[in-house]
Amino acid sequence: MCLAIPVQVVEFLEEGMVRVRVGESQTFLTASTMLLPVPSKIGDFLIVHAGFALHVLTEEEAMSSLSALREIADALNAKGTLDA
Amino acid sequence: MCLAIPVQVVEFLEEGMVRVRVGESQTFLTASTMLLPVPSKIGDFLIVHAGFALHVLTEEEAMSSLSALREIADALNAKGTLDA
Amino acid sequence: MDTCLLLDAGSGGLASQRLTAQCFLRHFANPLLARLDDAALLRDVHAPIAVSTDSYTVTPLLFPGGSIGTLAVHGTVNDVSMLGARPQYISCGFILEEGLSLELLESLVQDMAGAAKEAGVLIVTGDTKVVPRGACDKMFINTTGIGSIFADPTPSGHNARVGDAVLVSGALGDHGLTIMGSREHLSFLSDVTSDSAPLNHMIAEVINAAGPVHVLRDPTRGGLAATLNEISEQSGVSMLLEEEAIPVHESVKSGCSFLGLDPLYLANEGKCICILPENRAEDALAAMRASPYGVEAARIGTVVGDKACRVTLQTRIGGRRILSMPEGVPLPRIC
Amino acid sequence: MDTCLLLDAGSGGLASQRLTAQCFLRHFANPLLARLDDAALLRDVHAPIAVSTDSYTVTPLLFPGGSIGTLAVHGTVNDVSMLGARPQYISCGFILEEGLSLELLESLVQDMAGAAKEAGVLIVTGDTKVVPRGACDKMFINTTGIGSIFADPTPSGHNARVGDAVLVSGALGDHGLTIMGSREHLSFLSDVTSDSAPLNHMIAEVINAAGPVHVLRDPTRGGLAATLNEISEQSGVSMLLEEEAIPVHESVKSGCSFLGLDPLYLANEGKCICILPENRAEDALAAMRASPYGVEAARIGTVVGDKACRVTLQTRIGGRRILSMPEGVPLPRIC
Amino acid sequence: MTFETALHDPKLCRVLLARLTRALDGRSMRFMEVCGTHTVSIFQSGLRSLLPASITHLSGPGCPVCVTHDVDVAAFLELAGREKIVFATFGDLLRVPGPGGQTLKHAKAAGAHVEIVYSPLEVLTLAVSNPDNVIVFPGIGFETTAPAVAATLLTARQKKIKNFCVFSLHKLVPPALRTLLDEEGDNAANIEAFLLPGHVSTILGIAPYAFLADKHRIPGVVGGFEPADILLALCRMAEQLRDNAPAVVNAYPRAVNDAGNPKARALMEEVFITTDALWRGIGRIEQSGLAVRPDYADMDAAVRLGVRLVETPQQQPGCCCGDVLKGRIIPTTCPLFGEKCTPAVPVGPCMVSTEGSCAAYYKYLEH
Amino acid sequence: MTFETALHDPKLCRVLLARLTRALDGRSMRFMEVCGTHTVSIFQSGLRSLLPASITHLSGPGCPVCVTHDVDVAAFLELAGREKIVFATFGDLLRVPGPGGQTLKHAKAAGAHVEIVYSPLEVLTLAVSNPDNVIVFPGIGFETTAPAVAATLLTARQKKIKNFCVFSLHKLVPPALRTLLDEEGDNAANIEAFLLPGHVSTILGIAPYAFLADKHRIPGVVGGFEPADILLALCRMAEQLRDNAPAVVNAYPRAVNDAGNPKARALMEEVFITTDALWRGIGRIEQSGLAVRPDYADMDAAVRLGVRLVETPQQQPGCCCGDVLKGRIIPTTCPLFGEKCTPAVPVGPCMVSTEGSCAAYYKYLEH
Ligand code: SF4
Ligand code: SF4
Ligand SMILES: [Mg+2]
Ligand SMILES: [Mg+2]
Ligand SMILES: [Mg+2]
Ligand SMILES: [Mg+2]
Ligand SMILES: [Mg+2]
Ligand SMILES: [Mg+2]
Ligand SMILES: [Mg+2]
Ligand SMILES: [Mg+2]
Ligand SMILES: [Mg+2]
Ligand SMILES: [Mg+2]
Repeated sequence: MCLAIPVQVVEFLEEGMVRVRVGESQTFLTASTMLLPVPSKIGDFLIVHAGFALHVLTEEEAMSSLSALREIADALNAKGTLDA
Repeated sequence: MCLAIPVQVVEFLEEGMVRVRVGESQTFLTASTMLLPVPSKIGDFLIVHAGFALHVLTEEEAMSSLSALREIADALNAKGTLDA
Repeated sequence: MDTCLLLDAGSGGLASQRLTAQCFLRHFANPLLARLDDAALLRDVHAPIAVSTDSYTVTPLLFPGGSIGTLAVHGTVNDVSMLGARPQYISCGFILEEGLSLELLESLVQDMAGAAKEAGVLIVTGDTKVVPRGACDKMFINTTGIGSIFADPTPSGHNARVGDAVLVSGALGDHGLTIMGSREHLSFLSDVTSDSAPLNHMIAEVINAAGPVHVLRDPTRGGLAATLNEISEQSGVSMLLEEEAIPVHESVKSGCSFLGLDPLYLANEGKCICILPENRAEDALAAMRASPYGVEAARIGTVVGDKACRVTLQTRIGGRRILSMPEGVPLPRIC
Repeated sequence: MDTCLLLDAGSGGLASQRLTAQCFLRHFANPLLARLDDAALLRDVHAPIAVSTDSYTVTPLLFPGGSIGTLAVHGTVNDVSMLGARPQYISCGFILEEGLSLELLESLVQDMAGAAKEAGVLIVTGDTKVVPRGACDKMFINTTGIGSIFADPTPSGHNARVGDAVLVSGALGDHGLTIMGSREHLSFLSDVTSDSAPLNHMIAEVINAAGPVHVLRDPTRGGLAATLNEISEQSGVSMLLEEEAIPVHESVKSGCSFLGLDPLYLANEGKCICILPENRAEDALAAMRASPYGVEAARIGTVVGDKACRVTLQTRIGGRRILSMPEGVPLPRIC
Repeated sequence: MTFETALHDPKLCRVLLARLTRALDGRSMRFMEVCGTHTVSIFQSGLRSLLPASITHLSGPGCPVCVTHDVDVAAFLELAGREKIVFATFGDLLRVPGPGGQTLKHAKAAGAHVEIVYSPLEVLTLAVSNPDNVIVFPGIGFETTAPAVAATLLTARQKKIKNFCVFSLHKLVPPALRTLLDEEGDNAANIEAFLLPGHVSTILGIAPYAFLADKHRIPGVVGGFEPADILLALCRMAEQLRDNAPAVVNAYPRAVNDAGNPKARALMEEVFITTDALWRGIGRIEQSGLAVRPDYADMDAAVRLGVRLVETPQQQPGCCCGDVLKGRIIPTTCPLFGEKCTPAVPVGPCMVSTEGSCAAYYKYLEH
Repeated sequence: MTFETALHDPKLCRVLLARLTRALDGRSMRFMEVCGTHTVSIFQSGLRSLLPASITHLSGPGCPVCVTHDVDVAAFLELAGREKIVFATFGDLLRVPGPGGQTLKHAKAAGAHVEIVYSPLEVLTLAVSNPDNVIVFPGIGFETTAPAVAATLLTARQKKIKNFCVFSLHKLVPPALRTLLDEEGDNAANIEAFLLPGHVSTILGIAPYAFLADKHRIPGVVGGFEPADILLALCRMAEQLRDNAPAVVNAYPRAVNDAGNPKARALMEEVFITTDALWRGIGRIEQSGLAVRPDYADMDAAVRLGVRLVETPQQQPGCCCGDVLKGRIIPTTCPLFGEKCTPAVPVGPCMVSTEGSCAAYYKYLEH
């Protein structure tokens, strides 16, 4: 099973490990960045599977993808219809 | 601590072991005869320590030592005094 | 004084007496226990009574929010309470491993004493066995609780009725996730703490406020899912739950997403399910919320008449699915 | 069906339900247990009541004369009886090791059911934990017993009085020596069998025949020596025993001589000490001897006024020595 | 607001459902997902109950546990039962029955030393703390997991950890898709669209699926795992079908680059080599598995511990797992479903894994 | 009638007591036994309470556990705590405190693998069933036990059992008797007669004690272990003293030949060689112990496992074990007896062994 929620880098640990935060919770995991094609920085969001980060997206990318979702949902409210 | 009650040989087992009976009970031990200076036979009484027979006395020897004891005790009854 | 437990402490001889005096009698101090007869003599237990037993084998012995000691008192106090009884007395059987740290033992006994004090129960009789190293994993505790039943009619898993409201006294999964997270090798840090708590006072207030309830049950092993399925079976009813209404802490959600677990299948040790006529649900909720252990109490569903004895979940996105009975222990899924 | 126990059987899920239904409910069959609520509801238990708990960790699980199953019922039935109570109900907590043979488990549960039936007690509530392989040695059982007290005044270890007769209901050391002899590597064969037995009916007859007694206690761990020393301490009296009068089977004597043990320090599981006014001793002995479990009952001594709280033995050759409290577990001496 | 909240937002889902309905425009759609996480999400979130009746949802060979072949299960049960072996595995594998219904749970109960891990990296910790044992990790999983296992092998070599090895049973998604479509004639299961796996695609990118559209004219949409993600992917499929413009597209850009993760692929290729593999219910698929390269034979359990693969008895009569995995039937059509085959006594692997489609039907749907 | 019944017969004992009283004829007698089984029997049977007041009963260095030196206890505690060692011992040894009060019970609780055996032969069974461990048997005991251990070593060699060895701490009775009498001047404890050990004599016969009468003019009587046996031996002592005819005699012919057991001695000599030994409370006694001969070094734990003997701290202040063991004081004279020194928290070894004289005083007598 895949951890679908992107997790956020909060700290660099030794040997290429990072500490990440899950969602808005106080749950923290460690993950290896050994498989990441580009370096990550604090605040980046990672896709983690079985202890390894597989993908990185910057905080801005993450936020913009979130607001895209938000906009679709809000369209409903704004237009009052089910069109999207 | 030493098993002070002589035990009686009831059965020969393999590798120089014998089965012995403790007193008049239905308790049976196994003991090695490896240290015995003379062979033992069924009915013999053995002194056993830590699984090894150290001494053997024939049934007759055992019985006569028992009756010697008995005689001393009976002297009390016979004579009605404490002399022995 | 020795620092670790020897087999002699379970011999029935002087070494046993010393452990009893220096540890158990000292911390559980009460005159009924101090008699040290073969059995405790109890004068103020009145029929009908509720009796419940549980053994506690939790690993690790200490975890955020509690210990095997608090659990051993809370679990049994709660089970007795679920029959609408006032838990009064507890027996306590220790199975201890040779070599156990006596300091650890004493601290766990203190935990038990503290939990018993808060719950208002006395530990009146006990037993201690010491088994050879390797014959048990540090320590197990069995407690059996007794109390006079005050609720009339007595709540039972057999009594859920169509139309009843289904309440839960707080957020689910905290204990189960805490224990998983406390296992050594997990590279997983969380602020989740066990919800281990005595519910007897809260239950008394609920019955006081809302009158006799149909069902009380603590969703321990197997979690909410197992407990509600059990009740559905026993009562011959079905239930419809509102996923959105079921309280689950953010950290439990995130921990579960990482481990591939479902919070509704995780054990709780300080929560109860209360099923009662709809018109008394608000009174019961208010009574729960007035207790420190029921602040997050919520109505999570309704008993419905479907004879299939099914628990159905209305999901957050508005769909429906079955909340089924688990088969065995929850296993994380990864691959 | 699986042949060995999986961890799932302790999950609270379907696997747990199957074990409960197919094994426990089937053999313990009674309507109180079948409710499967958090606690058992008991209507006919009346104050004052006696409650006693014990955990059973005996190795091996099966031994000549009994099993952990018979012991778990007899031990608790007896402890409750020692307060002059009628044991009525028993709770039962199993701690089982992953991998345990289900056939063995079922046979031990049948032993419990048989023992409960003979004693006339119902097993009304229970709990099952399954721990990972290696976390316990096959199985442990905790039972807690409850019964209404009928003796008034209630017997207690604190009630021995100067001049009282000290009785024992039969020969000593059988259980302890049986267990030692059942350990694998002992090259030792014997006809000793455990004395595991329910004493409740016999105790009721004794009280019926002799009136309320001062002390009843079962000399389990620590044997006669520990039990009488405990009573002497609790009652502030001393005792003088007649070694010749203390019943010990020939096989126990001979096994003890081989192992360097003293039968008076070995555990019993079907014997009781009874201390009562001298003038009622014969009635009590007659009542004991009328029971299949008291045929070898004997008067073994007298309570005396020495404030030192000492148990003194008049030996077979007419000498005297102290029968002291043991320190720890009996260890064989050889060298 | 978190991703989790946003992607479960009922309003958002309603918007997407409306878009889906519109795109379908009265037509039906038969889609298959090939990722167990998709399977679970669709059932657990209740999304399945909300899908238009004209949508047929099929779960393909997307649960790596379900597709592990009897022969391989028998082999690792034998390994786990050996002395001085610690078998360290993801929890998923414990319930998978091999021949005769035996599982790792049974092996464990019978004395095998089995440890559950959450990451292959933990296995290295176990190796260090159990120097007298050899730690065997079963490499079960698709392209998502294989790079992680490869990285672990490389780390073990770098740290000179000698008592660790992998029994590689990794499988590859694209060859399975090819087989589904090409076997016994073109697309016997009549699949009209594929919901492509999210995190497998994080590694692979979208190019390896191009044949779906190019050769078979079937839409393939990479989707995320939350209900809104899945709905969005379904919309894209329906729209392609509506427009008769099948394509392979990425509807999960927050986790998937179209080019995938080249570094992860490189490490995977450093350690593993493709090989034929046995898929439960499907059989042998050429070049659909990963074996440890000879350079790393010291960490290859198959070589180091001499694993023997032994022919296993025929699948139990009546078991339709193959047809379920290939999308030809839905689980409830199997005559054993819910009667002789339940999660308590599973006959086939689809009933045992939490991600198996029979288990999902049994667990989440009324039956 | 059994020996057991006969030898506990109150009438027989009364007869013998009368004979003893007559032989004493108003004189006092100070005797020492040097066998722990005698010690226990005298207390446990109540015989002690029946002895004429003019008899002073001293327990000498006759409990092999009590005389085991701190240095040796420290050494075997260290051995037992090692990995891959199974320490198989008679139960007696578990309570013996080494430096700091640590015992095998503590070592066991801390993880040492300690097994209790009843016969050294069982140790061989343990060795076979624990092939990955080395089984260490502490050879504690006098001439009664040493032949049994020797026979076990010979059996192990014959059966090619390789993972078994003995840490030999065996001690010899005659050298200890010499030391008691010769140390710090002649017979400082003023011992008037010796009750000689029963089963040690079964092996040795009576010749090795001849010096008692020849050199020191002290009666020595080999006695059995039942109350009547002991009374008979006391009669023989008192009669010798009365007749001023000290001799070494055998009052236990049913178990002891005057010539002893030559076969047992031969096996003992095949395996062991006499050496100096440390006796607790007494110190070094020349040629009073048995070491494994170099021919059997593979089964000598001291050689094979590299046992290091380390100086231990001074005995606890106030402890009078030495004086007790030498018969100079009785236990209750020790200032620690019953206060700071009890079986629960023993200061000296005489309080800890079931055969220790302080323990016997504490356990069986009013205090
Ligand atoms: S129901 Fe069972 S047998 Fe049938 S396809 Fe599913 S797993 Fe296979
Ligand atoms: S009482 Fe204790 S300290 Fe004193 S001599 Fe005896 S054992 Fe040694
Ligand atoms: Mg009792
Ligand atoms: Mg309970
Ligand atoms: Mg409970
Ligand atoms: Mg008890
Ligand atoms: Mg409960
Ligand atoms: Mg009890
Ligand atoms: Mg008891
Ligand atoms: Mg329970
Ligand atoms: Mg193994
Ligand atoms: Mg060791």
